[in-house]
Amino acid sequence: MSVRWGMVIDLDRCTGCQACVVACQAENNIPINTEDIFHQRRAIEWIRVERYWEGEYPNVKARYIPIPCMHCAQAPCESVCPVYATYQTTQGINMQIYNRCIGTRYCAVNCPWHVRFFNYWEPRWPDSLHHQLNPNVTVRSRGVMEKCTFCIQRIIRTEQAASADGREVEDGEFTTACAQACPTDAIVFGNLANSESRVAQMAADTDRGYQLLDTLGTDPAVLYLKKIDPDASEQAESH
Amino acid sequence: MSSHGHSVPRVWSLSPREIATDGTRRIRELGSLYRLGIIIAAVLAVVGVISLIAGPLLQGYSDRSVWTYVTAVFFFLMSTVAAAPCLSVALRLARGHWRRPVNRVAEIWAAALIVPAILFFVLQGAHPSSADRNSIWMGWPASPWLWSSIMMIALVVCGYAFLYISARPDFAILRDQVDSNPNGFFARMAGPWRGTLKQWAVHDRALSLVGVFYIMLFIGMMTIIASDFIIGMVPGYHSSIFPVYWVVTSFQAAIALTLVTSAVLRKFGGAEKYLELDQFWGLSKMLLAFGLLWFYFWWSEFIITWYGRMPYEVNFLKFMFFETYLWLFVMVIGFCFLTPLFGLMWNFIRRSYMGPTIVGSLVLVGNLADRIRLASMGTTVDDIYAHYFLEVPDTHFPGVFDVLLTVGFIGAAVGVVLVAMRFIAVPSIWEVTGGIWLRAQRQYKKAEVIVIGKPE
Amino acid sequence: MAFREVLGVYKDLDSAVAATDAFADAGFTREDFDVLTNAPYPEGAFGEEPGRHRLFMFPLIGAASGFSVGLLITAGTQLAYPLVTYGMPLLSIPPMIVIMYEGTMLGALIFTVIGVLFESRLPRLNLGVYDPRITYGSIGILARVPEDRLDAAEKALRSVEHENIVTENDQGEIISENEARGAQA
Amino acid sequence: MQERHSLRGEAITKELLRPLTQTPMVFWIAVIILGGVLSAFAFAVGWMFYWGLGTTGLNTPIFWGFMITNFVFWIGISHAGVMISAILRLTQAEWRRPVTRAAEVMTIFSLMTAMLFPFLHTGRPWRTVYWVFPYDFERGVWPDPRGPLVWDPAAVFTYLTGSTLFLYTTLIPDMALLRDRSTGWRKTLYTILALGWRGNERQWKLQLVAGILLSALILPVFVSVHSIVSWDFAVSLIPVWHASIFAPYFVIGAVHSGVSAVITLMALMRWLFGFHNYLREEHFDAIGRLLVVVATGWIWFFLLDIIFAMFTRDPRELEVMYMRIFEWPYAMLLAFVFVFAYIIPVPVWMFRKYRRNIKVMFWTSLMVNVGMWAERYWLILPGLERKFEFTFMWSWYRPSIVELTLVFGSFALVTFLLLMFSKIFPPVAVWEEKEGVNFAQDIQVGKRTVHATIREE
Repeated sequence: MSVRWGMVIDLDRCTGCQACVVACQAENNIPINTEDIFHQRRAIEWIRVERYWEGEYPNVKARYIPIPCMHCAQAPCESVCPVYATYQTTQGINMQIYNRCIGTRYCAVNCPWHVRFFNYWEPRWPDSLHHQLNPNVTVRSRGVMEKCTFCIQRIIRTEQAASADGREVEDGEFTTACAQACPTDAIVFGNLANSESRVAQMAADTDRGYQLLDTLGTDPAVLYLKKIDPDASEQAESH
Repeated sequence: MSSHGHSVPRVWSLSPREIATDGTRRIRELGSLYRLGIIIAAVLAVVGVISLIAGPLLQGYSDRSVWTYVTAVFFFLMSTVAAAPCLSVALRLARGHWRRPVNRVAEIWAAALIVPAILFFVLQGAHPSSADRNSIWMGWPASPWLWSSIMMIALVVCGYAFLYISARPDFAILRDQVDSNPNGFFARMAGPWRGTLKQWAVHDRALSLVGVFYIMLFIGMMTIIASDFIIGMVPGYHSSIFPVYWVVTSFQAAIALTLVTSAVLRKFGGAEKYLELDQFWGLSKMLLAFGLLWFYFWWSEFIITWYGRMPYEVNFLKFMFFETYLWLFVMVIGFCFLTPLFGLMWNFIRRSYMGPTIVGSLVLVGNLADRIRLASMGTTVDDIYAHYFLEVPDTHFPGVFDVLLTVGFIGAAVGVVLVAMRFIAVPSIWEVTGGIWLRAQRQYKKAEVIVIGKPE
Repeated sequence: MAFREVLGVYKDLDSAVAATDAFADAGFTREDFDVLTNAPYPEGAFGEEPGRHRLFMFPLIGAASGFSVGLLITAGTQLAYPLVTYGMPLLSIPPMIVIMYEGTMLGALIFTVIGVLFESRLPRLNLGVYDPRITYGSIGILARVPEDRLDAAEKALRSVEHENIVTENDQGEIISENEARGAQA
Repeated sequence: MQERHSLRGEAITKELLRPLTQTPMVFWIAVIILGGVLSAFAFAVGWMFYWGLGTTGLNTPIFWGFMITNFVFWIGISHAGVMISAILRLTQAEWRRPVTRAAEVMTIFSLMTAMLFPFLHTGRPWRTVYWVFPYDFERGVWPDPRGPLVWDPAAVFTYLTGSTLFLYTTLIPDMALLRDRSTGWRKTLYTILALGWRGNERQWKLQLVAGILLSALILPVFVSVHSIVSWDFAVSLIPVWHASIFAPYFVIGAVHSGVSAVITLMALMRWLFGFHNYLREEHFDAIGRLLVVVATGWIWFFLLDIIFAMFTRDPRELEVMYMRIFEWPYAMLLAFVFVFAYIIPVPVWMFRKYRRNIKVMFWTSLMVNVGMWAERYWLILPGLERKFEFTFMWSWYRPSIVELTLVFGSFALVTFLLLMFSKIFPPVAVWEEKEGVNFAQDIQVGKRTVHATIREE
């Protein structure tokens, strides 16, 4: 069965609680973004929640939009890499190979969504957190790019388990850390190529769906569902 | 590159007297071929005007696509006739001596500037206002019509002024040698020219000033044409290099035109003593360089668009190069780039009469094809107010009138130049004469050498 | 028959040309002598130099090989590692052209320089018959003649006022009549 | 009007070889100062390698900053040398003779310095070596020819190899000259480099043919190098970067800054080595005239770039354009670029009087390069600060002390290398000057004697 991993994010359900951010941080061994790092504007967040204010005081509304890597089918970051450190897998994942990466940072420059991050410093954790690191995920050294992998370690683990049992991966058998942590179930992960899957059905059954920056023609694998808002008819589309 | 004999051009052994006699003879005696040429050109011009009226003018301005071939021939004349004087100016600024006989051959084409100017004004009707669409005028009042027309008029006036200033010393020679009638044409044109040192100094200064001004006007006008007729008419055609491509390919066509004109003048115009291997060699080196530049500017646009891969860019590539006008484009790349490159990279071809002439003619054909392609692009996209065009229009094919008017107006331009040659000496008498003082043939021990003076 | 060299060194252009005349009078042709100078003189100043060179072949060979290497590397890499990037075709031709172009030019440049050295018969491990005065501005007439006519050549070179005559004996030793002024500038 | 020095033969050699034998006090002072800056440079490089790129002012999303700007700048400088010498050789301009050597050397050293910067700016420079020279198949991948950053080293190495060979070919006769008048280690060095040159007719003929042929071959390379550097930016999707005009725009900007740098260099050589008889006012005059044309061409491209970016009415393009034209600090920078690289120097160069004034030429040319450095910064940075509409990540950039040291160090490095070169190799081609003397003739026209030259084939 062909596979294209993808995600649907329902903005109507998103509360901006940032649980996905924290879950991702923990799952993927992302160094702690201290205050210092934020001041340097070098925070690494594989998924981030952007917040926009709408309207004038006192009628202010906060809008949230979680942004992970879009895993574009035609990703601008890939071709500019001189060393094939990032490329498209057959499962529709925009892969980052840390070992090949030499840190030209062109991929990040050419990413319209700003979802690629550079390790400016050697990553460090407080001693107390050393046993918290996920053993299935590489710790990236300084000088390489990193980005959301759609929790590739979970995909592989599930696939291995399925192939050991001689079956196919079932829909909903696993999910990414962000989707797992989302208290409102706003993030749904799955195989877009499988029309039976929940994510494909959500993508198909809605008139609220849109992709970020779709005019660039990159065909992102992350689909957003517009917020249902009786007051403001359009929002995130034109920020 | 390997050792070849020193060819000593004959022209440098001529005396000023002989040059003047030669120059005036061409004005005095008109062959039957010349008359035949004029008649053919006149017939073509009439055919052209009739097909312009019967074709596009009768159909009116509402459908822009019927104006495609009027636009194309206008483009072609701008890139050849109007660009040729620029070549003359540039050669003068570079101060080589080989260029002296070539200058007039290039700048005589300024006489035909009136033809593209007329076409330009006829085409203004097919031009929508610049409001609410991509345009360098940003919706200024009366744009683009008023402002581009002013530019065009300035260009034409400047071109004629340049030709006149350049020809003035020759008019004086002709006044004295051919037609001594004090109220005759030459006397009127030459005015009080006696060739005093002061007159020459003013003449030199004026010639280079007007010349530089002409180049600047030409580049400005070509930028406007490129934007108004092509870039602005293809929504999403996001290309800042196009005006440069447009100007550079025009210069290439101008060099080709000068080469072909030189060959014709050698064959029929009695100029074989003046337009010699040196001139063909020099011009063909330039043609080779501009062939490479053609590719460079095309490639700079292509690689960016190809690499961008945004939907409108993909459409644009299909439209411009790979689907709609594929065959025209293949013709252009073959004639404007591959022919000069593989033809002229050999010194023995560059240094001949036949080789550069053939390559030059092919470059002109390629340039015409390019202009037809671009004109067709500019007139066939329906919604010019959109940001991007998402559907690739169909290929636009010419009708009978289109072909006739293209040939007709090119013939008209040639006709105007033929008439001008009746009054203006080609090659220039004063310029060739001025060169012979600065060259000498000497014996350097055992070698015959050519010595070139560099007064400045 | 073995060829031997003899070099006459002359102070200025006029005496050097006179020496070539004397040399010609002695029955030698243009092929028999060469002129050593410290800067180029107008071509043919000492009579048209008969040598032909095939320098123009070198850049063509270089360009062809550079182009092939470029083609091999670019096409080979793309086909050997079928990784898709930015939805580009696996064999993307436009980027290949850029690298092939550079390869072509690099090949042409390198081969041209090799060609220049080869056609100039450089490098020369042994200077042979030579006089440092030449780089000080004197002109050398280098006769390269069959052994039996060496004396005639030397005599012709001597017949004009000269600064030095350099010859080569049977053992290949260089014999210089007047040693050059010290080596220091 | 062409002036002509009355020097002949040995006098030329003596004067032109002076820098090799005499070492003025200024030289030592310069070496000490430059050495100091270079040690700081080395320390900064070491510091950055040890701690990582965190020591720079780069951040997210401004991943490229001073180092890339400096890279583009030095690539630009490297363009003048070969352009000047190749174009002048091809057009057989007589005044090229004293200019070519120094210009070519500047090309090589600035190119080497330029190439240092993309290397330093990568996250893991030790792996970058592999990227440039893929030495094995073991790792499963070679560099991706589709990536513009692979075209870059291909172009720069072609250019570097080409111009080094070009320089060396024209250097051989001078090596022979030095071989015949030196002792000790210099003699050994020059003997090796002279390759047994004797200066026979065939060698000279080939030398001249090679000059033309190599010029013709290196010109297309020179154009391609900066074009490819510009494509590093232009093939990306970033608004205002994704512009097709970038290639010729960068090239002409490079010529503008590079030719100015040649003027600066010539003025310095005149002052330091006393080459008044060779680097004459007519040379400054001629280059000044050339620069007026180049600078005006550059302005045309500059305007086209701006006009056709706004032309599309694309809000993203307009956003960046607005910022770089009206907002602090880019508005200031733009004014600075305009004034320094065009508005002051070009009108000055219009006057023959000033073109022949070495001091004026020195300062204006220096000014152009300050302006052009700023121009590169102005071109590159704003696009990164406002890429797409995700305002959340908009940012600004301030270079750290490490980056500043690297930039200043690069200037010191090029100057230092040029000084060292002039101690070992003649900075003006001796044989070319002598060739000029051999080819000089006069033509008498009435009462005036016109300087003339024998036409080269």
